[in-house]
Amino acid sequence: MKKIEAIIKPFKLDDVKDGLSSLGVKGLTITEVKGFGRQRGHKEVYRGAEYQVDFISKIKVEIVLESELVADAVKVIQEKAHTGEIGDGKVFILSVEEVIRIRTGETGKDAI
Amino acid sequence: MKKIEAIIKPFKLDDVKDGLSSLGVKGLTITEVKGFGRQRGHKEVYRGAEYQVDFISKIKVEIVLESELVADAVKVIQEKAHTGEIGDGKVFILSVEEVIRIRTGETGKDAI
Amino acid sequence: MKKIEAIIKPFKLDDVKDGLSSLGVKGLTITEVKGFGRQRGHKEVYRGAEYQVDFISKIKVEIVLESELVADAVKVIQEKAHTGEIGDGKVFILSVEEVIRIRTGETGKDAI
Amino acid sequence: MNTGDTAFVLISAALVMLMTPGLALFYGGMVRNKNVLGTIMHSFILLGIITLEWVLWGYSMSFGPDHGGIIGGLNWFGLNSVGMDPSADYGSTIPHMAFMIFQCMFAILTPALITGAFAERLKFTSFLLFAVLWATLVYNPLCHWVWGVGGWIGSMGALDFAGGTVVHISSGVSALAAALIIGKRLGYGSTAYIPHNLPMTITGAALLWFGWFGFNAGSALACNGLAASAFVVTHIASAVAALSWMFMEWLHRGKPTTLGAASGAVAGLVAITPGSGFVGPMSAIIIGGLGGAICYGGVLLKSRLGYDDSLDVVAIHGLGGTWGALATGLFASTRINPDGANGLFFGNPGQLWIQFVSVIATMVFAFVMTIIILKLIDLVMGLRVTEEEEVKGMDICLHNETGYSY
Amino acid sequence: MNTGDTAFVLISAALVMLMTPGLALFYGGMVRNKNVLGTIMHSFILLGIITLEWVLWGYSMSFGPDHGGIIGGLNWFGLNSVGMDPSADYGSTIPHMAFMIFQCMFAILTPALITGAFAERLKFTSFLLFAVLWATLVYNPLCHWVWGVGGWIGSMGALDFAGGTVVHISSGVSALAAALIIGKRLGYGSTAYIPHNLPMTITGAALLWFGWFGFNAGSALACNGLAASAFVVTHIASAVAALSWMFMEWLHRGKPTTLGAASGAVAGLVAITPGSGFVGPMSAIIIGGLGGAICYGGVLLKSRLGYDDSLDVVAIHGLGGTWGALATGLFASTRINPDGANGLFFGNPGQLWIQFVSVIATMVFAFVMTIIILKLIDLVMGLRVTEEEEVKGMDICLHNETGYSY
Amino acid sequence: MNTGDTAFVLISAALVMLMTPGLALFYGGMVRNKNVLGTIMHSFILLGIITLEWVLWGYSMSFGPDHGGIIGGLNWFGLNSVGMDPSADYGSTIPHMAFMIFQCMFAILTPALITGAFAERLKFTSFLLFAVLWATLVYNPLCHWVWGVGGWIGSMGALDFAGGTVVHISSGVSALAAALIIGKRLGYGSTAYIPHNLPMTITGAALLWFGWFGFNAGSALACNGLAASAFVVTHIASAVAALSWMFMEWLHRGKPTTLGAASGAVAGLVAITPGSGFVGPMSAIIIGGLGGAICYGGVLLKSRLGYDDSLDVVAIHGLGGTWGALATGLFASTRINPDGANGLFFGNPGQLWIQFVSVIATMVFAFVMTIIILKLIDLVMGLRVTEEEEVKGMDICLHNETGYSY
Ligand SMILES: Nc1ncnc2c1ncn2[C@@H]1O[C@H](COP(=O)(O)OP(=O)(O)O)[C@@H](O)[C@H]1O
Ligand SMILES: Nc1ncnc2c1ncn2[C@@H]1O[C@H](COP(=O)(O)OP(=O)(O)O)[C@@H](O)[C@H]1O
Ligand SMILES: Nc1ncnc2c1ncn2[C@@H]1O[C@H](COP(=O)(O)OP(=O)(O)O)[C@@H](O)[C@H]1O
Repeated sequence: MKKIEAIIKPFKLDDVKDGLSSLGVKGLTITEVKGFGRQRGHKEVYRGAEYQVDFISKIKVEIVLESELVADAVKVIQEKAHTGEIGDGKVFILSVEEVIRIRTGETGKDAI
Repeated sequence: MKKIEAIIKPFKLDDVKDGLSSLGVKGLTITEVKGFGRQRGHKEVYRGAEYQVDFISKIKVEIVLESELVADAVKVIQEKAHTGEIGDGKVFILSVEEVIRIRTGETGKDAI
Repeated sequence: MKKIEAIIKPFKLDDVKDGLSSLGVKGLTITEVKGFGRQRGHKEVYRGAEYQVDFISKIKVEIVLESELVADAVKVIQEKAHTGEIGDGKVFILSVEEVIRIRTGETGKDAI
Repeated sequence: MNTGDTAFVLISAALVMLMTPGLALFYGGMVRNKNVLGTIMHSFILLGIITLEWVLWGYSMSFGPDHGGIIGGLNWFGLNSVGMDPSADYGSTIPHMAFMIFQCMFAILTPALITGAFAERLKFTSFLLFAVLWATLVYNPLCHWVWGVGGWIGSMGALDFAGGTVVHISSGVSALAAALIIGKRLGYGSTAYIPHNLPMTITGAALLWFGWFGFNAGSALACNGLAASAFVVTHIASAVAALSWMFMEWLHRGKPTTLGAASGAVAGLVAITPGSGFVGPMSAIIIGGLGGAICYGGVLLKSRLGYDDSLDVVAIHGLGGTWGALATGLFASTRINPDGANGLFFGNPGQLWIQFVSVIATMVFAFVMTIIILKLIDLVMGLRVTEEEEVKGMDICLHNETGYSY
Repeated sequence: MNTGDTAFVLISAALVMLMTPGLALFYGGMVRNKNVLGTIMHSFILLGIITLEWVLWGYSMSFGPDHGGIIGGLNWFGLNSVGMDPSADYGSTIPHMAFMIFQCMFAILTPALITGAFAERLKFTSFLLFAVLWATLVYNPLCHWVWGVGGWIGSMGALDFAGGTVVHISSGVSALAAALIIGKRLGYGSTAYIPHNLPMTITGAALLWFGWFGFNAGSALACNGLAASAFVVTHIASAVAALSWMFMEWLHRGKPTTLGAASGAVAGLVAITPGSGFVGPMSAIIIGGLGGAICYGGVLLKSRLGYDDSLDVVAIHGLGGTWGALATGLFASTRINPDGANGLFFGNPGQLWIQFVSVIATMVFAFVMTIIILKLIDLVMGLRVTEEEEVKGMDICLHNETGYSY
Repeated sequence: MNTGDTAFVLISAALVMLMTPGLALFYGGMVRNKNVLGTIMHSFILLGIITLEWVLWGYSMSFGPDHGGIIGGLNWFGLNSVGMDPSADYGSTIPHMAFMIFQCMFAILTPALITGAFAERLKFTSFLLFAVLWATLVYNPLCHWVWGVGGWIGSMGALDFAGGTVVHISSGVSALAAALIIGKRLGYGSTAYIPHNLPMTITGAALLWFGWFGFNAGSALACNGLAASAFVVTHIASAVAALSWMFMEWLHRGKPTTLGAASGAVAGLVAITPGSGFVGPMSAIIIGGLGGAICYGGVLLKSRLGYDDSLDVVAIHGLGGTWGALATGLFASTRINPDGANGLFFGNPGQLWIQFVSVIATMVFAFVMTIIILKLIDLVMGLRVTEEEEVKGMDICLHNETGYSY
């Protein structure tokens, strides 16, 4: 099993979620994060003083799924989160050793 | 060493934390996340317009610990976070290659 | 490729970020988390009732980078996040199987 | 008719109106995030419900022509014969309408105070029913007893300038009844119910303080020396009680808290309310100072006695109001208000007894009636939300809304 | 000159001033996090712009010596000859200055109401220009027509106590024009525009309610029975409309919402505004009750008709103001105000026709002028922010600020 | 005694009272999340402390029978002989009590203004001590000099209608002294101290603006043409200054900010305060317009000079008050207030000199005294929290509370 961690632009979340749902992804978890990357942050001005704010709001989407589905899921994310502009984000793939569903105690594939 | 990521219902956090403490877990980190899964979200109504909010507040608990402790920890989480109803959450287990304690520079088991 | 997850004190974030930038780290993602560990929480008092709040605000910094850079990055984090007092935090290292840049579709090293 | 008096009473009515949203914020900040709207709604919707009740029958029951000292008649139903001219009995220099609407704001605020006791767990439908019944069966009679021409407590000579019995004791003991009948919140004893937004609570306390000038000084129903005096002692008592609660908590728990200062200010306002038109500034210092300390003690008592009065209505309004009503029997002076009476410390021990009787009568009546009303509602439709709803929160479950969406 | 009347009008002016920041919160809570400051700023900066406009030429255009029933002259430019003595025409017992500043607050609030229609997408420079042009070319003439001595709508005998046409219909139809010209927000139809902070919105509604006492009762320009009556019906209509909207939504959507109660309260205040000095309490119950229901219906209509009036200015102020203006033609009674007229239900069907004409005239004028103004601005400098700015939000892009930094 | 005057002054007192919580929000929104309660508490608790101080000895020292033009006697200790009848000297148509409580609100607000200078780092105990000493040793004498019968600055003929010297210059220069003595916040120069909640700050500014009507117009101590005039110029100056600050920042930094507009509004209110009862509307436009610009400049100066006045008290109150006091010497006109004097532009250059002397005297006295008081406290108990406490924040460390718990 694999875990996909995708850092995306917040306003793309609905599209990504819908895309993954269509693919049959049953669950995912999102977190509000802040990113620092090629995309430059913005200036803020308070009483004449200028501050550079480097961190930009992003959403992290985490999906644990069977290895076979990873390629498709990544493709969907890439399509749905794409604007073509800097800051579109990244997808990271990690390996997951085990999954357990708390409610039922199921493990592995059944638990996803 | 392993990392346990458990997605649980927020009001179960105290029980889970206490359970893990009793087990001898020395540290953990929690994040407010939102989940999408079998558990349906809720409707919100603003000025006569109905919105389906799919994402439900959850807590992600992350614990890095020695491999031998994983089974027990998972058992505790499963017990303490259990309500038997949909949305109880998941436990994911990942492998961790190294741990370093910033204060002392200790690594591996000592750093946990 | 590896993923570094560092749990640090919030007010050390700027130092850590600058340190990593100097090292050539191009991107990172941060999350506001709460930690439970050796560092004791604080008391809160509301209308004469005392509550022990065990969870302390921390920042989780996540950086995906090439394996060769990990050692240096960890060193920088350790230096910059260090106060010498309890609660300085931890660094965890995990293995990442693949990285994709959403904007370009690049993968692997190029995508970081 | 006098334009200055009228202006003062109308603006005072506006100030008292603002106290209800002020209370909504005061309470709303103290509950958990998931219940902020439900809690605010309790106060806010009373602006709707009670206004209608008051205009239709409430004002008439409270101030209409007396029946045996017990209740006003329905002659003034729908504000019939409540007009733009002054009434002989209620503010002879202001339009009768002005007196009516000033009192309307009191009628709204009083049940709103109670809502702190059952925050975070009451069904909304049951709440609406409760509001109407309580206003009709508890507030209106009590109001008539104390302030209506011919009402038995007023006739007895009890002094209650701005509502120690009518507003605070009545809401405080009703809160106790409600806390007992409705029961504790889930997780009581183990969960920490930490206020989710203290700046909101302090803002609410500030609006209460501001509005209370209208509440107390406006109760002079004219803008004269007495109004000024009531204004002054109101401010003093609130100020001193804020200090006194803060120092008590500091001694007891090691730190001076902002919630403590805000709570103390409200406690002081409660304590001075009945005596505001009868006592002088130095008395106000004592009334406020002890008021803050007593109410702080009352809050501690709660956890001893084990009822779950979520936001401490019993301690602040019940106990604070009782202290204030009795203190009026101690500190009242005809030098401040010749139409009033002297208290114990000014040579008239009898007044304390009268105050005592008025307190007990109010307590017994409000407590018993509230229990009856709640039992009845429980029978008909139940009182509490389901456990699941309580866990998820009132906002989503009762109102399909969330307070904050960031 | 009368000190009580003056005190009442000056304090009323202060209350009306507070309505603009109240509106800022009411609106600010309803937009998304990223636009909270931009939305608040729309209202706040009007306190600056319109005050200057009003003092320089606006007051003179509105209330200065009449020219053909259409517009006031510039004789009072820069408050020339607007002094501390009463004016014969506008409040004979209060300083002319007091009348001027009371009216200034109305002139500020009215364009602020419109801003709800184009929240979350207008360029700030275009907004500033719009504000000045709209105040000068729409508000001032309208104000003169209705309230200026010699203005044709007032001379016709139309009744508008506190601004049903001048304030609410004018802002409501201008909002419609703006929504049509400026177009929908990005993601309209697919994105959920969920209010980011409802406690803020409810606080705003409470401040509006509070300030509205000054708005309506202060419009008596004296502190007498009529002021008290206007105060009372204002409160009643707001209360009943809060209930009525809440119950409508409850029936329609299954839950009573706090945003609904707050919106209803505002709808009721709008509906009673034109009639507040002419109708009695029972009429106020009907006006408020139907007002809440009608405005709720109007909100639903919006999604049918498909224009993006972000915060429902059309439904609440346009529709509510229209209902109120017509209702004045139904419920007005000379028993309440001998200087007014009777409405249809009090035997004078002609009044309804007069009201109808005043409504239509206001609508056509405001709608057409607003379209012209906006088209003009669009030509000169454009109206909307770029798509990128809209996605990122007004706060960062237009003001280089963020509302909250936790 | 006059009911209209009394109503106006009492309601004004209530409005001024609201300014202190308004300031708490204005300041509270500008600090970081972790210090919101500590900052709010600074203002809030002054409502407690100073009220007590004022009632006991402050009022007597300020307004009691004069001793050599320097200080009032303690004859009125504990409000002894401050009664319900008018005082001959202070408001001959209102109860003496009303004047006393109106002034009490000024005495509270003034030290609250200073707290912006040392936000986020002062020990709470040291703060309490500072408040009492500053009120007693700085505010009361200054207040006597300017407003007390026989006070030397007032006798000299200096014009200060509502507190340019007493309130704003005194708090502004004391803020400078405090910033210098207490030192910079940790991380000064590298950390970005970004306001954590700007809607809160704007709400605070709005409440300040609202309350300021009471502050300035109420200072007429009667409700007449002068009160109306003071009300009008207050509003104008604030409006214009909001625009002027906003445009200055726009030019300088490229964007118009909401914090700028709010800050400008406050700057304008400060600037008009001393002249509010002496100048006309056109002068108010100039005073406000330059006021906004000057204070904006002052804020920039701060970073040049390198002291850490956290929330810009020096720039806004110190500089703004100075400009206002001098501007009164330029624009005052006996056509507005026959009891005043003409300024330079109305043919009386001497007045500017008198104003200048009053400014310098206030500055020197307040600055020196504040330094002495702070040095003393530093010696006895220290001034600053520990570094660890500063990092963790005031809320947790000093008050054991957190502002928000989501
Ligand atoms: N190496 C990395 N490790 C962790 N997060 C990263 C890394 N690189 C980028 N990110 C995340 O992805 C976001 C987008 O990256 P950025 O460099 O701005 O643009 P692009 O997506 O076009 O490469 C960043 O804001 C950050 O949150
Ligand atoms: N495949 C998954 N990947 C990531 N998170 C998941 C996944 N499946 C479930 N979750 C998380 O677990 C939560 C609970 O899952 P859900 O399907 O609602 O019920 P259950 O726990 O009974 O299976 C979700 O809200 C989501 O946060
Ligand atoms: N085993 C662990 N798993 C996950 N997070 C941990 C673990 N141990 C510590 N942490 C995180 O690191 C933070 C600091 O740890 P703590 O024990 O307080 O001090 P120290 O850093 O000195 O060891 C904790 O607040 C927690 O967020």
